[in-house]
Amino acid sequence: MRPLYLLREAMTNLRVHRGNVLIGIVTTAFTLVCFGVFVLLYLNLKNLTGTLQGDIEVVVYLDPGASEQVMSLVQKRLRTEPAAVALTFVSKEQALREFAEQFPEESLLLEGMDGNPLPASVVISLSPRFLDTESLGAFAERVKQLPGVTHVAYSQDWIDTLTLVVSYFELGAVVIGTILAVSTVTIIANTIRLSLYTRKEEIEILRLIGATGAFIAIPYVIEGTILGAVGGGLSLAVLKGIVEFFRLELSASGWFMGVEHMLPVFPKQVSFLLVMTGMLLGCGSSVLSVFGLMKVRN
Amino acid sequence: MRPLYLLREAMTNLRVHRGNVLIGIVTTAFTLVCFGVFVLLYLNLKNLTGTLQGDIEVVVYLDPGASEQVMSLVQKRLRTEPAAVALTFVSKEQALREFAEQFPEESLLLEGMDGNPLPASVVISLSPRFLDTESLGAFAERVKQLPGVTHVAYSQDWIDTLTLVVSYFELGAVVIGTILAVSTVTIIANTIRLSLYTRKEEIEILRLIGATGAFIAIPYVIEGTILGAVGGGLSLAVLKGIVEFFRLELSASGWFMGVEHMLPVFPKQVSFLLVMTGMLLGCGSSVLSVFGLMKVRN
Amino acid sequence: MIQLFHVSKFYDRCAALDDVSFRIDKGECVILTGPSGAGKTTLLKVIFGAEIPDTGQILVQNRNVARLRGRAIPYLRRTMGIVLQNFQLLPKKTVYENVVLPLVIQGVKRREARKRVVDVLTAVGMDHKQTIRTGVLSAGEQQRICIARAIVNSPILLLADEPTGNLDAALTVEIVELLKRIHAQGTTILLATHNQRVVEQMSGRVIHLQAGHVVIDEGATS
Amino acid sequence: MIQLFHVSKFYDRCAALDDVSFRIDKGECVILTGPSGAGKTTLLKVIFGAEIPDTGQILVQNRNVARLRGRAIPYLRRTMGIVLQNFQLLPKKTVYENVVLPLVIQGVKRREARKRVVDVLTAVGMDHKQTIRTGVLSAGEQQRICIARAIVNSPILLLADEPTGNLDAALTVEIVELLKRIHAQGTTILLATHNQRVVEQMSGRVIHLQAGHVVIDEGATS
Ligand SMILES: Nc1ncnc2c1ncn2[C@@H]1O[C@H](COP(=O)(O)OP(=O)(O)OP(=O)(O)O)[C@@H](O)[C@H]1O
Ligand SMILES: Nc1ncnc2c1ncn2[C@@H]1O[C@H](COP(=O)(O)OP(=O)(O)OP(=O)(O)O)[C@@H](O)[C@H]1O
Ligand SMILES: [Mg+2]
Ligand SMILES: [Mg+2]
Repeated sequence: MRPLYLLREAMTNLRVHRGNVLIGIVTTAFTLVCFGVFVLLYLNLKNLTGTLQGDIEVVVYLDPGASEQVMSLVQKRLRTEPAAVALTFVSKEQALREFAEQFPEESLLLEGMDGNPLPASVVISLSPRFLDTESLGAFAERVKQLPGVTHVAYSQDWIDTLTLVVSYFELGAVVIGTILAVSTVTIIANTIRLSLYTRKEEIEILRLIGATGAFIAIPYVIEGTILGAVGGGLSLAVLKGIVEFFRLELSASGWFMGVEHMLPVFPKQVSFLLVMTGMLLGCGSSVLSVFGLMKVRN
Repeated sequence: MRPLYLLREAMTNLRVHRGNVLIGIVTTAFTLVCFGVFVLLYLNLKNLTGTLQGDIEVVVYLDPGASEQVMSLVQKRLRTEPAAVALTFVSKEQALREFAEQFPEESLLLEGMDGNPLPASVVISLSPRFLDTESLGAFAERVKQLPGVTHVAYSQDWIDTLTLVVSYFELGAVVIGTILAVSTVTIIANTIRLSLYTRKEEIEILRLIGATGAFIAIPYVIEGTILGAVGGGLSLAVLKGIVEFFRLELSASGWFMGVEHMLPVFPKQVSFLLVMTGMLLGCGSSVLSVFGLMKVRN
Repeated sequence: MIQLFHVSKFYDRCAALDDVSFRIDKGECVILTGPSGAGKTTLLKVIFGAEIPDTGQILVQNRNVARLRGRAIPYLRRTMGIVLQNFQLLPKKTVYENVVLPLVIQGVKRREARKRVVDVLTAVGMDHKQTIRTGVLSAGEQQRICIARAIVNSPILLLADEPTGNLDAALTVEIVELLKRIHAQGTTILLATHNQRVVEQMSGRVIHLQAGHVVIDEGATS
Repeated sequence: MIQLFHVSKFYDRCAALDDVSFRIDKGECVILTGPSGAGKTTLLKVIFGAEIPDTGQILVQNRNVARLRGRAIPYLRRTMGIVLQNFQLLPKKTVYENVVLPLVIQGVKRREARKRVVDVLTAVGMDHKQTIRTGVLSAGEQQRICIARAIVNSPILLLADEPTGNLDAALTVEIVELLKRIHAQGTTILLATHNQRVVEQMSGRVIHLQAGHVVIDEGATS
């Protein structure tokens, strides 16, 4: 009879104190939305910088007089480098075409020339793990030693900038994320605590007639857990809505056609995280509050 | 005697219910911190895109055979364009130097050539107001008609991207900002409401002995306003701390040397906004709550 | 002073007041009796505007309480002293702060207020506990503080609901004597009580309620 | 059953209990009297563990209450029935839900619980209001619900603080008869009251407190 009684008691409390409960749910939901917005911004920006980092390339220029054999040897050696995740060979002819496309202005120049002065090259996509200036320099030095390589080009500036931006961004994420997490916990805990304060007398009366701590606490804890879970679910719905809105907006703009991975994402783990955070915070805060209120001996 | 009494009463309440008051202040502060982090991110990113937008240039190439007179006429006409905020004349010689610097690889080409095949040009910095594709197209068309101009170059792609990113960003700011603002108002109002619920009986007793609505409400409203102001001040301190932290971090990195305006900023208006928001929310919520509690006739 | 015309108050199961009509003139002293649940408290609440009757009209000092706008009620209550069965004190405030409150609300000067508070606290025998929070007082002490608060602003009308329920015989006699003195000074008194001794000692008009009906009205003036 | 050894409880100004020693045997019926603020409520609170005495020891059913760990107190209280002066009812729950609570806490089967609740509600004359929220009941009705809740689990010890303060004479007689029946069934009773009629009618041993001292202990067993 008792477990059932405690559950029914929790349900009754949720109904009787629906004003407080609603306030608790709304606060929990909104707080988690704030936190969720941040987490999603972080994940999506991280996603984006990942894409940008994939764009960084090292170009290895080959001796214009190098034989086919030498060129394939260079490529073979480059493939063994752990920093190189993808290689693309650009022949002299390709280089000329690309130059004409990229710099229509300056391509007039080429018209007056005999033959193709541009060298063949190998374009290397880099693993993000090797993106810092030092390892990149070492890598370039190594590659330069290979026979048939005239020199190695990469945009030092761009890499420095990106490294800095990424580390700036990570630092910001940690600082702001910590503050938001602490805020979330505090706000939800406080709301639940306040909503229990209004029932201090209830607890005193139950103590008077010999109810144990567990008997008093369990309905409140069930109540807090449900409240937190519903709040978490609500925040999930709101955040899903925001992300869907942006996906639609951006799909309609047509800009990201074919680059689907640049659309905002909503990882499954985030859904789980939100509801679990809500539940745990609801449960934890009510445990703390109710035992806090019971500590006074009476 | 009465105004003084009401003020003293508010002070006493703040002291007696310091638990609730502390919860209210912390919640207000943390909520405003969340909102403030967003506002600052927005302002700083906006600042940054502003800087980027300043980097967009239109290059007007001049007829290699144009006389000095024609060239200065073109510049004069360009100066009357509202879209052009700054003009830089690049002579044929400068153009060659810059090409050699920018493309050391391809500059070999130039060595084999007789004379300087590069044209003189005028580089125009654009007002951000004219950055969208249409007005830019119209501007380019107009400039093309000028005597002595061979053609006009600008990076269509880059401008499209930036326009899209900025509008995406503004949209995001509006959506997320609205949600956060609603959250802030809701959370703070709810916290104050909950903390007044615990004093429902107090209000009933005052009603019983003939206290008017104003007499009952004023101390609560003073209390709420102080609570909100202190919460706002606290959030201000936290946010200032975060911004200072990043400024120091970034200054130390040395990367922004000389580009001080790219360091994170903390506009004065934000300080004012935070404290005022806290106060107004504190005041408004207590007014609503206390009159809500008094509505019941007894 | 007070006139009730066919006042009724119904709850889902029962009528707390059922067609109650009577009239209390200025300066009268009326004792309200009746068994538990007869409607005594409800009758008092209807008079000071905490409950609105379902039917009927109530005039208190020529104002129609049932129709009074919410904003006018505080001013009506300032002319009354009210003692309820569940002591309505601010538990975290001291005895002095509780009793002085009606005077603060009416803007009485501090010195004058202090004098009056000390007087009434002495009258109920609680002047030695002025600075104690009322929340920790004994039941009888709280009851006396309520009486003190009700009479501190010399009300025109005193409504008291079982004001001696937690007092011993000696104190009850003292309180009744106090009420008689106040009555002698012109205050109209309506006192609900179970205590037969109080009824005898007050020696006023007795209205006996039973299940919401007035069954006895000794010495009715009309 | 209950033994107090030199129990004192001091507050900043006064002693609520001052060197109180007595012993109540199983099956006794003891009436606690004394003027307002004498320490009656404090004495009861010390016995059921809501207040801890500053000095002295209390044995209740051979357990040292003052030293009892917090977790043991609920189990001690389940053997007692407690009626306080400020009715401690859950105002949003119905009469039935309030009275059945001690049985729910002890895990009594639902059918058995229902029977017992109906019995005690009938005994206090409140069985017709089972489904009404206690918050809206009259003072006397609430007081009777408290008595019903205190006796519903047939306690070994009944502590009652002024249980008839809001009841009329006829109901007081009924409640006293009820308490006498319960006492006859073997329950030890400690009853604090101001009502001289109750003292006479209960006809048990009388302990008279004054300013925290035991001044009379008629029929003390030691
Ligand atoms: N909201 C309500 N719903 C249902 N019944 C109610 C409500 N309010 C009051 N009652 C009933 O109205 C009746 C009259 O209550 P009232 O408090 O006036 O009695 P009383 O004469 O003061 O009794 P007592 O002497 O016990 O104080 C009681 O039976 C009570 O249960
Ligand atoms: N926390 C406290 N601080 C100061 N004094 C207190 C405190 N608690 C109780 N007292 C005082 O202790 C005394 C005894 O109180 P108690 O409630 O035991 O009296 P009582 O005999 O039950 O009186 P009554 O018949 O009026 O109920 C009272 O004078 C009360 O004011
Ligand atoms: Mg009553
Ligand atoms: Mg007492």
